[in-house]
Amino acid sequence: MGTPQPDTDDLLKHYRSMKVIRRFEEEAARNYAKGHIGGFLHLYIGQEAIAVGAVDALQDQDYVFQTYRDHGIALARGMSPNAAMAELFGKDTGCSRGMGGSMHFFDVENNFLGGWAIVGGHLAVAAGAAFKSHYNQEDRVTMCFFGEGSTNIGGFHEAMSLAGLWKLPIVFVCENNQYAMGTPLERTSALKDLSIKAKGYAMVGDRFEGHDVTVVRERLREAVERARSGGGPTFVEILTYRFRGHSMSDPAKYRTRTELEQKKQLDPIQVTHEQLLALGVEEKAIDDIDLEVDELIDAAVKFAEESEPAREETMFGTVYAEEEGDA
Amino acid sequence: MGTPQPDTDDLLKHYRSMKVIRRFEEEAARNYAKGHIGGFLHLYIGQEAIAVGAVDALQDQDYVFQTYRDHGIALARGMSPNAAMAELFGKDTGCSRGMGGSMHFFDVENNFLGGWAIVGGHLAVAAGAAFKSHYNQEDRVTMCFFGEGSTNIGGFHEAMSLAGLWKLPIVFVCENNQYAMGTPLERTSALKDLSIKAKGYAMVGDRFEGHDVTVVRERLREAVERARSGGGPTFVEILTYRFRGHSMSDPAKYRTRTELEQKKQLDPIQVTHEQLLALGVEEKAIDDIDLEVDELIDAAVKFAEESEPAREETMFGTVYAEEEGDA
Amino acid sequence: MRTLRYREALREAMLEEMDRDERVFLMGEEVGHYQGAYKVSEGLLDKFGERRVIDTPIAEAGFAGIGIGAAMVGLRPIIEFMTWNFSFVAFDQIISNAAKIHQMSAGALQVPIVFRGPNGAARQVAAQHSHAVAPFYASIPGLYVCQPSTPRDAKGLLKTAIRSNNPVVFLEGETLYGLKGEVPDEGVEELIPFGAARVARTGGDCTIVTWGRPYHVAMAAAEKLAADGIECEIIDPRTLRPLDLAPVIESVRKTNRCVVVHEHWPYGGPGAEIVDQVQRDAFDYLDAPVERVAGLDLPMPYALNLEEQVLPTEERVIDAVRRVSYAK
Amino acid sequence: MRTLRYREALREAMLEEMDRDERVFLMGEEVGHYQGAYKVSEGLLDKFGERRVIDTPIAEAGFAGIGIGAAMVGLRPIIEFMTWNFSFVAFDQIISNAAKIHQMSAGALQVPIVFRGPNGAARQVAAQHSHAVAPFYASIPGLYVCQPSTPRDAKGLLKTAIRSNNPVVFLEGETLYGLKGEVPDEGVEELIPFGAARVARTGGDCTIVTWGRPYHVAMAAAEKLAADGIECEIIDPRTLRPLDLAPVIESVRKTNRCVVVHEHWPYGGPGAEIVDQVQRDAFDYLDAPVERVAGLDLPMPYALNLEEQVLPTEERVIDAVRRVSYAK
Ligand SMILES: Cc1ncc(C[n+]2csc(CCOP(=O)(O)OP(=O)(O)O)c2C)c(N)n1
Ligand SMILES: Cc1ncc(C[n+]2csc(CCOP(=O)(O)OP(=O)(O)O)c2C)c(N)n1
Ligand SMILES: [Mg+2]
Ligand SMILES: [Mg+2]
Repeated sequence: MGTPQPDTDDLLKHYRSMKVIRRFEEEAARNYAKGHIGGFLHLYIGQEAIAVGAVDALQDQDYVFQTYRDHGIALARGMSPNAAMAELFGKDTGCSRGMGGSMHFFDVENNFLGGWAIVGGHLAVAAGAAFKSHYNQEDRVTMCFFGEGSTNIGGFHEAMSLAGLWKLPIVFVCENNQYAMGTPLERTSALKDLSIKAKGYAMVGDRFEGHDVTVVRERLREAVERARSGGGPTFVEILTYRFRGHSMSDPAKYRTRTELEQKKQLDPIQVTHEQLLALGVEEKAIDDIDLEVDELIDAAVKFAEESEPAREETMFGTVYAEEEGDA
Repeated sequence: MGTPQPDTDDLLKHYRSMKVIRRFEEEAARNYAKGHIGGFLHLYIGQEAIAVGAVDALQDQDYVFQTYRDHGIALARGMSPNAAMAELFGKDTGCSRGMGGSMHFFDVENNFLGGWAIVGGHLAVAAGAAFKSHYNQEDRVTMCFFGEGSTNIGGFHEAMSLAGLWKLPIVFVCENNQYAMGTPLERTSALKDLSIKAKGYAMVGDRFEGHDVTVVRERLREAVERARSGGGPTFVEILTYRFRGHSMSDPAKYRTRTELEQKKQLDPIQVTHEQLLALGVEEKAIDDIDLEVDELIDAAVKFAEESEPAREETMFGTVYAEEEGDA
Repeated sequence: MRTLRYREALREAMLEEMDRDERVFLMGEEVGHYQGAYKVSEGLLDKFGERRVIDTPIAEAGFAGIGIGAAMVGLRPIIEFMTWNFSFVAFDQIISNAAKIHQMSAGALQVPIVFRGPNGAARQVAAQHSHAVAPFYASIPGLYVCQPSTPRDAKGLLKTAIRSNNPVVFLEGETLYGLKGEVPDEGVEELIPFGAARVARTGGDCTIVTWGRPYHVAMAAAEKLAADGIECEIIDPRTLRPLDLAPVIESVRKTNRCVVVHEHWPYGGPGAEIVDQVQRDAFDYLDAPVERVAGLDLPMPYALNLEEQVLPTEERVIDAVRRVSYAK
Repeated sequence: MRTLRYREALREAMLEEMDRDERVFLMGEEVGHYQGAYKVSEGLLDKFGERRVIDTPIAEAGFAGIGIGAAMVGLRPIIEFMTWNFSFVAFDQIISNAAKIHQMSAGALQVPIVFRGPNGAARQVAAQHSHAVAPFYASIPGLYVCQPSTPRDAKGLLKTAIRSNNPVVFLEGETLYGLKGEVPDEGVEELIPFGAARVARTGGDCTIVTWGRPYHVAMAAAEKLAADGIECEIIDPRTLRPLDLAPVIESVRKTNRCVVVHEHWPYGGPGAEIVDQVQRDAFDYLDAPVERVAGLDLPMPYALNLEEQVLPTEERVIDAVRRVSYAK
């Protein structure tokens, strides 16, 4: 199929959304180095077009699940940078009130259902959310993201098997950024084209490059509509690349500088920038967006710094949910 | 490919081997009813051509793994009916000295490595035995059997992924007897032709009917030779049917009498019997085999009855293996 | 009161709760068309249909995870493990997801789910099929763990479990399913609260804490001891998390002796936890160390003569009670 | 003696044993080309090559199972879990296979395998990545469980584990890897036997049983208590299965007091098991109930201020010792 033509307004919206993610994570990295953020911090930088394109292919009532590499999708889905940054700082104003940190963002209002840190562990959970839509005959699709390194684990297989068998309204999105921590795909899979795995579950498979946000949106829309119209699940492999290490502690020695530089030629934000100019958008208009986003993120850092630390009451009060008739 | 022509001597050998399994299990069932055997007892009746054909496709040094439905392959591989029956009776003379029972037959001398009762749990273990042949550059193939109901579980996926990635010398044999306990395949898998699953692991797949022992041997021999010659693993789906319930406690109400009767038309022992006659073998020669087998099995029951019960020393003495320098 | 089998009591609990709340559904291997591997769910498919009584492929981690996800967004799944031995392939789903979601989401999400099935030895099913799993699950904060010993407790606790807003591990017993006992009459609703131990027998000489299959072994042993003039007070915690030991402490203040009888392996688990709390909270009242009668510390062998030796016996209970009573 | 980091001590143990026995190999995620997620295996790939230092895909149940199968037929695998949290997806392989094969096969097969990796909290990695897993594995017969607190014990126990003919669960600590300590000089081979507790500090007032990260917390607390005239005797069991409490009982006969300090959740586990045995075997010598200082009974929160509150602190150890000493 030919590459879909972007619409200027959409593209401006997408550009801003990707920029928010990029700037948010650049500041997060800086504050991690400063020691304001602890634990693991997995950056999404380089993959932004996927989260932003995906969100535009979804409706508000749809559910979204992601791995620990969750800042991008959470922000794209509408989480405020304040709540996101405060969570990284371990503050009470964070999206998980300091309980979850970077790996466990939650935003139930925006139907973003986490932030999961066990590889393969959230796929069946996402299928369960889709099962509920099916059980209640709701017009609601679930989209579940995971990395290519997660396709060898049992949790992937069982979720795919059951979703395929029961024709659940779910889209499995495999973000193939070429590496699982330090290990390239060729050392973890005999299969190179992962979308072929769909055949093993009598499921539809798709596969494409993920640097053009409009392409991502259009291709995922097909899968989303298939799920919405009762056509069952789709397994989508999107080829992408992360510009940073696996997490802050990873110097990424396993790849060459040339490989990285070459991949950066397809930086989704750059690509979009050029598309905007080609569509006749003024450089100035883009600069304005950049400025506004910078301020938004600076404010988020300030908000996080000034917020109260996570509270003991939250920790003790969320081990068990209240029962009917409790206190 | 055309059906391979059976050789009379091979076929007589196969007939006897299948007959030993059949008669062994008929007596086991009788003694279970009498209360001489406890726990679970899963009969292989109807599937005998697979075990017998498989063993003839293997060499003595090759390793074999099976599920809890393990009497057939154990006997075909050379376990004495005495040791097998004594195990069912929980006797010290049993192949597992009364520790394992029906589900956990072991016969290390004949390279039969169990007898495993967790669905999907033994596939990776079998791949580990194959890994050792690979590590030590041994001329040794591993064959691992499991049911079609075991293809949805994570253990299947991870063993297939790793064996495919590392090109381990193993043959995965899926005995598709149509049912997982009371559940027919169409209610457990969106995929009908399970051999397609091989594609998801860049592995060779095969699929055929399992009632003709010669066909089974020839088709499995291809897979075994592929593994032996460094061609990597094969996933083989063999279509078969069990004439009894899942286990002794299963009345098998989920299938019709007509379905069962129709399937019995392809009783592998009957099929072989007819092939022998067609090859000009005398009815008398076949009767002689039957008689000899009856005596063998009767003797096995007698042996089991008269053997000493399992010993406390075995139970206490096999929790931990001795260390160098132990007593 | 009526007399019902343990299996029927469980079935009634599910039937009543499914009738009451459409969000409740049952999912597991052979729970529907086969009527349940142990017939606990017999008839439920006919009554509620395939939408709410769902047969699954063999993929415990998968359907446990699906249950957890469905619970997160508002349903109330009952997930049946054909036996608890098969929960081990779903262990990560239970400990990393079910038990954690409420806290990781700072309370924004709840996981009202029940995982149930037969636990422990089931007569000659050998090493891989005879696990008593309470030590694994009772140690995990975020879960509730029930292990009813009688039909009445089975029904009353399962109803409470299904209505709970938290993940519940519900341990039944293949060797208990056929057991008969009194259960409140139809129409009389009984919800047994979590964390409420039950005094099953009163006596002034020795306190016995026990649950599950060994509960019945201990009750029988107590009768024999009574014949010799030793009166045991038997307390069944009914839920292992939360663990209500207040009645045990109170009892020990009277008997000054305590024996804990359980099927699970001796190392750690609820058995050791109970000893830990009793020696701390009744320290000044104990005239003898707290003793335990547990399953032997080894994988379960197949042979019947050996299995009978591995599981707690009346004899071992009697010996322990005599030891703490300094009686011959 | 030399000074080595805990991480280096483990690496030396693997290097020496791989040099000594070609059947030994290391398998796990990122153990080779990446030099280990926590750099424990740094340099091993260069020395032994891809045949013996094997990077795996993310499939813990799969490569744990492959290790078990390889061990059954004569190899001696070291399986690294990037962290023990990820052993939960391989739990069934460890409990149903590794721990059972020797008995199910009536001794015909052995499973000489080591499962190792960092255990417990690793500073702000939150609920799914902070499990202290000893309660799960120490309760399983058929396994050995080691949890070394110092570089010397780490090396000596790992060498013993690799030479063992049985499956060994080896619990390290991400927060211990950088710890420095004395280790025997090169060429001086030290194999530390399983089931041999170590008296780390002598004192006549209170016995403290502790291991892992909290061992160091307890040692520091003991110094502070000594300043106030309370001398603690600190005993590190080093292996949790087998559990050697003879020196503890002996010590309690002298101190008449005991406190158990551990990271794992309070319910059950080695902590409660130790209390159970001490109250039984030292009953007549205890002047106060045995106390425990454990990780709090909840999922680990991310925020540092809260995580510090969840893990055992010097303050909590000091309070417990004072309580059992009836000292203000
Ligand atoms: C079961 C399990 N094993 C190991 C890990 C450690 N781990 C975290 S992320 C990761 C790599 C995942 O790679 P991929 O799936 O490609 O996702 P990406 O990080 O590239 O987005 C690993 C090994 C884990 N979290 N869970
Ligand atoms: C993990 C696990 N779940 C459930 C079971 C219970 N169970 C034993 S056999 C069986 C059916 C297996 O069917 P299939 O794989 O087709 O093999 P077959 O019995 O037909 O030979 C089930 C559900 C088990 N042993 N292990
Ligand atoms: Mg990746
Ligand atoms: Mg089958």
